[in-house]
Amino acid sequence: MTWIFENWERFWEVTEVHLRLSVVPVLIGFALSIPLGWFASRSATARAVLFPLANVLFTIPSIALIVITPVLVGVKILDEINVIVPLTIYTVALMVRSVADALSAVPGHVTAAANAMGFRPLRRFFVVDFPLALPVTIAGLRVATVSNISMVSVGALVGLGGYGQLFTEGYQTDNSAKVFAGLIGTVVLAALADGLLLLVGRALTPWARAGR
Amino acid sequence: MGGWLFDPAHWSGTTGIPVRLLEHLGYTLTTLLIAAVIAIPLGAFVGHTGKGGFLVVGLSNVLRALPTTAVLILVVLWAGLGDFPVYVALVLLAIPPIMAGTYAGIRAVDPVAVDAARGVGMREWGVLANVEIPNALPLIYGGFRGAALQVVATATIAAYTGAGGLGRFVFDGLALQEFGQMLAGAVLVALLAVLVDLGFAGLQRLTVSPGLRPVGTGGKR
Amino acid sequence: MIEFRAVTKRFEDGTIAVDELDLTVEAGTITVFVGPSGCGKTTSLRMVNRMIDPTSGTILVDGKDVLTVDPPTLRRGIGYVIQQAGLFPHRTVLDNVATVPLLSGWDKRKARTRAAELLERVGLDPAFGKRYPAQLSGGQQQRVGVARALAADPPVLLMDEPFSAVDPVVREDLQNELLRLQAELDKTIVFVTHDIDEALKLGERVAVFQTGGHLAQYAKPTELLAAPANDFVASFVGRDRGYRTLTFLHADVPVHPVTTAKLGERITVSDWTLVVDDENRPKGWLSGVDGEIEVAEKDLISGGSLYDGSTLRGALDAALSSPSALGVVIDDVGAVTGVVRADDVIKALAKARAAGEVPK
Amino acid sequence: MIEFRAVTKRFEDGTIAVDELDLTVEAGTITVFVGPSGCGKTTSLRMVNRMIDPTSGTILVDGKDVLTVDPPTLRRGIGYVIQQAGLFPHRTVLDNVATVPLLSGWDKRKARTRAAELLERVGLDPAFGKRYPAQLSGGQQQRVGVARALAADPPVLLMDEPFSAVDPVVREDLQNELLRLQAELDKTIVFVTHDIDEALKLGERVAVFQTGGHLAQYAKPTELLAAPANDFVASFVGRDRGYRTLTFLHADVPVHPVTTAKLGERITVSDWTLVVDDENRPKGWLSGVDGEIEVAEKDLISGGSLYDGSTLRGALDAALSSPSALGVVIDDVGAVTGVVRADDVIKALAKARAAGEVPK
Amino acid sequence: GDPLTGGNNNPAPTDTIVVGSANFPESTVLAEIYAQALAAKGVKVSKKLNIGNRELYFKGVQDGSIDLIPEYSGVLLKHVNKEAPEVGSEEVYAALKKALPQGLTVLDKSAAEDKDAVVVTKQIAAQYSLKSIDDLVPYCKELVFGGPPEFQNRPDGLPGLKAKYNCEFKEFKSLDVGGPLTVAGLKDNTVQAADLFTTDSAIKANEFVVLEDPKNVFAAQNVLPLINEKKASQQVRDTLNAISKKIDTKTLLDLNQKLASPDKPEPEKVAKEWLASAGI
Ligand SMILES: Nc1ncnc2c1ncn2[C@@H]1O[C@H](COP(=O)(O)OP(=O)(O)OP(=O)(O)O)[C@@H](O)[C@H]1O
Ligand SMILES: Nc1ncnc2c1ncn2[C@@H]1O[C@H](COP(=O)(O)OP(=O)(O)OP(=O)(O)O)[C@@H](O)[C@H]1O
Ligand SMILES: [Mg+2]
Ligand SMILES: [Mg+2]
Repeated sequence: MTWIFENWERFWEVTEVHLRLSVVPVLIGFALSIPLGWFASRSATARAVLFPLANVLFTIPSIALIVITPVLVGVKILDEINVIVPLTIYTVALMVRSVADALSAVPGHVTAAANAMGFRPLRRFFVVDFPLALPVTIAGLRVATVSNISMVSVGALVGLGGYGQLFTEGYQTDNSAKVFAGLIGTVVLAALADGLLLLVGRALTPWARAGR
Repeated sequence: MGGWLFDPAHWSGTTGIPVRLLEHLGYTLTTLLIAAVIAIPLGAFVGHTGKGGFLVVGLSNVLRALPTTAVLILVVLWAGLGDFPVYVALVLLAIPPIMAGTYAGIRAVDPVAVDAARGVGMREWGVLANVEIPNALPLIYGGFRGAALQVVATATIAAYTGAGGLGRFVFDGLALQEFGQMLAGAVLVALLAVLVDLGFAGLQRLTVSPGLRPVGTGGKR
Repeated sequence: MIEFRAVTKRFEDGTIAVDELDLTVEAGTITVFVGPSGCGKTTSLRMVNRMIDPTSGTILVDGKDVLTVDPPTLRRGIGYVIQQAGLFPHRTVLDNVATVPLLSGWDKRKARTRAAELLERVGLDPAFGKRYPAQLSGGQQQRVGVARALAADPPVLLMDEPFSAVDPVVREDLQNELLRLQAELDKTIVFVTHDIDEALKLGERVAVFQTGGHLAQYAKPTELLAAPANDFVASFVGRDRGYRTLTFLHADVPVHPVTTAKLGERITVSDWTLVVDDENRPKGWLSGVDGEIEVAEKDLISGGSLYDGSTLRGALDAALSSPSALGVVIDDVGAVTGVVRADDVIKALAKARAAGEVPK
Repeated sequence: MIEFRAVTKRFEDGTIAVDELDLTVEAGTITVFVGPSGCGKTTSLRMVNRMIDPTSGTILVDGKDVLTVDPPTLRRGIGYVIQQAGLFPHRTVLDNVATVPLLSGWDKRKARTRAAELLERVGLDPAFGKRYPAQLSGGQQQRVGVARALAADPPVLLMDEPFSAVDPVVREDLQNELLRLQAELDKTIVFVTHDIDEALKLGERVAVFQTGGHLAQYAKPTELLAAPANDFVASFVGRDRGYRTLTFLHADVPVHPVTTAKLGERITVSDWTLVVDDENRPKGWLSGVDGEIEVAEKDLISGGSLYDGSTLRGALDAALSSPSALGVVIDDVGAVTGVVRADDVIKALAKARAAGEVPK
Repeated sequence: GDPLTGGNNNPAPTDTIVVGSANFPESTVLAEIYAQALAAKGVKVSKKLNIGNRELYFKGVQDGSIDLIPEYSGVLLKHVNKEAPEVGSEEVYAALKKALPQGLTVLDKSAAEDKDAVVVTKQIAAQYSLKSIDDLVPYCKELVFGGPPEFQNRPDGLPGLKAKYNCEFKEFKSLDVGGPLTVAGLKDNTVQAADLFTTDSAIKANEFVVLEDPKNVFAAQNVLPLINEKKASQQVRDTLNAISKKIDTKTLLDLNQKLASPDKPEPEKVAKEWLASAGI
């Protein structure tokens, strides 16, 4: 803990990097997983393709993915994209299932009622299906965000890791205080992000607490 | 990658692919066993009593937030080299999904069935063992298989501290900038993950009551 | 008016849910589809607003083949009430009701005003508007469902077991309100139920479906009771057919005078005497005793339903349930006007039959 | 015998679910708890096997205070059937039924044999034993639920709305089976329902609960119908009280001879003639015509329920539903034995009343 | 093939110098020294420290992700030219200047040397009477060697040991770049010989024995700045050359010792103190 105060500037600097490296993939991944999840919730074939694919993507070790990315994307070796792309892939892999499950869990009688009232598909998605899928989706998003925040550190292996840098450095100099500082930073960041999403989720789903 | 992977030289010896595969599998299974022994009773207890649900969710979120590398490094710095730090890091990784799956599984058991279990005169242990856990099995397996995937993927970091497993190929490939080796390592990990998952899927099929299969595969209605 | 012309629905798995259905639902009436589970009621209903498209045959709504209309447009003109109400859990009650007007392009304020109005019309306090569906009881949810279907003032209303989720008491309320609403609104309503009592109560005409998607009989309730087309209908319409028939008869029954007395009076009772209060409302019976007595609460024999002059069924039940075998007849304010006798009811029935009021 | 003595249950949130309940359930009878939703029926029932413990008061089962018995032990001696059956989804039907015997330490083979036997007893093919609950229809599940509760042959059976999940036809079957079983087994059964018809049909005694956990009336069905204790009971017991009372009367009604004819015969009909088939089973009525005719299918007027000599209700309904006003009486094999008239039924009722068979 | 050569070689020219470092403390502190000295002279500096091994960061220098990084002459030469035969300090430096790809250059070398070296524990040294790698040769086949993964392939790694001494170890264990793992490996005898840096303070602290390298597998390793020519303005050159003048092997030892001291000072702070003490 004292390390954090004594090196506040450095700490803040890695915090910023860490935040950027975790938030950007979550946002992009989330945006991508909505159409994919929708697709999977509607078509058994899409499910049969997307879910195993997501599983396999998820099992590719993160460092391998981080190192391979520049090759595939063709950017500089130290570009942040090299962390952002793999983490986005993990986010999508995690979220596709959540979104698909959430959409499939919308009660059939509600969607039937919407159809019967004359909703067209796109409008129905935004007005009925997606809002109703929010609680489950946000639960998934919380897991994805927390996982991302914890995974960013792996980027330190290629010199891009936010708190991960503290781990490497602390390790090299046998300095557990520094490793611990990074650990605390990660957990606090994750807890804050999680709490924030929880609150946002609550604000967006007032009906969920309206039960008797 | 193909070249590296299919080079017979890489398939033998103490650092060959088969040895690394077995090491990796060893890490994975041991980790899962330890994690299950810790997480299932905890999740089941909290799920059964309905008390401390907040704790389970909070705890698993904190654990999920722990960067595995940091845990690994800290334990190495604290306890030295060897398999121990690897297991600590991996077990901490595996606990949240298993615990959350167990908890959710138990909570999701039809309350009417649980009520009936008490109603026929089962004691609390009996309710848990004879009704709640068997009915929660699909979700427990769900959490467990999720954990298995993650552990297989992450057991790679064992190599970070000089230990074995398929991560060796990934780290050595990275250090040497031998992408063939690294990719081969990654592919082997993914392959192993798929195999492990298939294995558990088979186990699930064998141990989960057919009565719990999604309606349509089992019978009419 | 809704016409089914040789409509058949065969699902992909080969199930024939509706088999060559020919049926015309008159405009401005309530038509009830009734039948056992799986007989194709829901399927028939949902083909009207194209939630399901028929395999063959034609469905006309006000003379227009529904297959020629784009489904969302068609549906906005047809109210649909689903079992379990099917409310949007994430929207307030008011917004639920305002859904269709908003979809049809009304402005928000107008849609909400309309919604509030409808809530009142279906018997809900407008204060409920701000709640979410989960905060309502089952019966209240059903009302919201009906309000929502009525919101765009569609001429046609499809109702699929709308009251099945509520308990019998609330259910009766909802039925009565539907009848009251219909008297005001004059919609063309198709109502699905598997409860024959509900069907007989609500339907001007009742279509009895038989398993396999066959229409077994399509007739007025009295006809169903009096002349079931086949054994299936007879058994489905159930026992007490004769007694139920009386529900639909309003023939006159002679009202006989009755000896009444008040509490505290000293009287000599030779036969059954009806004790009434100061407003002449019935309090109970005194049976014949020897000599003069003072009329006391404790000697009263209570019991017996009252007959308010509505149907023969009420008259017969009043007579049957009365300890004196005399059914007490009351007026609007509950004052005794006389008594009816069971055998008079039976004679009235015979007369109605002779006059052809009861079919065949 | 089950005794409630001043039993009150107040939940933690302050809800008083049961309020000073005093009631004795006689051994070997079916007692029904009936009342609107939320009136405390389930709570009362569940206090018997200690699924819920009372706040105050005592419950005795066969003279023993239940609070002195360890709950699981107590429950193994009391069969409990839950609404929606509450079967264990992961066990086969047979294993579901065998649960309690196994719990009580029977060996596996014996428990299964017993379970198979019980399946048959509740009217299920033993082949169902291998299925899982999800593979059964609602009615079949209910039967398994009953079988499971009977498995250890407990003297006491608690049944909480056991038939509420099935449609009316299946429901009637299940009710009849329960009555048949009870005739064989002679258990002490407490049965909860919110359906007054079910209560009147099954209960030797019926406890009507009022919202707030009050016992409004505890009486025999006929008493409830004839003399509801208050307005609440009267309205809950519902209309048709008089008619329903007839269900409980088996008094003799005179059977009159009737003119019969066979299809194809040439006859002169002056009055209503009953046309029968070769086995003397009724086919329809012919009404009076001029001159001689040949009896033809097309002239028959069908309709009318048949009276099998059971209750006055059946007799009256047969008469009321018959186009000829004559109720057809049949014997065991369905052959016509004569006709009954509505006014005879009414006379029979009066006689029964006079004889005190109908309370007050 | 090697996919990283496909990287983008056109860095957007800016006037900021990005200083990088390898992922071990000495490199980091040297990078800090460069960065702070430049910043003091008013040059715009940003830091990307602890990037990884040479295989990784060298690509970064090439693709313009970083502009400046402390390097070691011998290994850098071997990295750009596997076959380079030079071993002497001056020859290496001269060869290096020629061998570097276009756009990159090295500035003046310092006197400070930090070589890779084969290190054994005191016990092993005594047991086999080891003084130099030559003494080790008969036992290579019995011993496990530890070092960074890349040691297996580097010309100045296992291939060099084999070529020059004909020493092939029983097994190679991938550990870290002269870091705590390697030290721990030696201490608990998981490995009997290992690759450490000569300036590592752990050598003294654990009484490890550095084996002599008579055949010069490990070439001269003068610390020097590797820089993107475009960024090497005169001011930058002067500043860095001035630093190189002040750094010698003793300096490295001191710096490392400071970093390893129990209060674990930040490299940034250690660098600052050194700069102050050196009067730059
Ligand atoms: N999408 C479908 N695919 C295949 N068969 C179907 C489908 N929908 C309904 N069916 C079958 O068609 C028949 C009629 O179904 P329908 O829902 O119309 O019955 P219902 O009369 O409304 O019954 P209930 O009273 O149970 O609601 C049933 O046998 C049902 O199983
Ligand atoms: N655990 C509980 N905590 C608080 N209140 C409860 C609890 N269980 C039941 N109640 C309340 O006690 C009252 C009686 O409930 P009970 O379940 O006995 O009613 P019921 O007669 O069985 O109704 P239903 O016909 O709906 O099953 C209700 O108002 C109910 O809301
Ligand atoms: Mg239906
Ligand atoms: Mg209840």
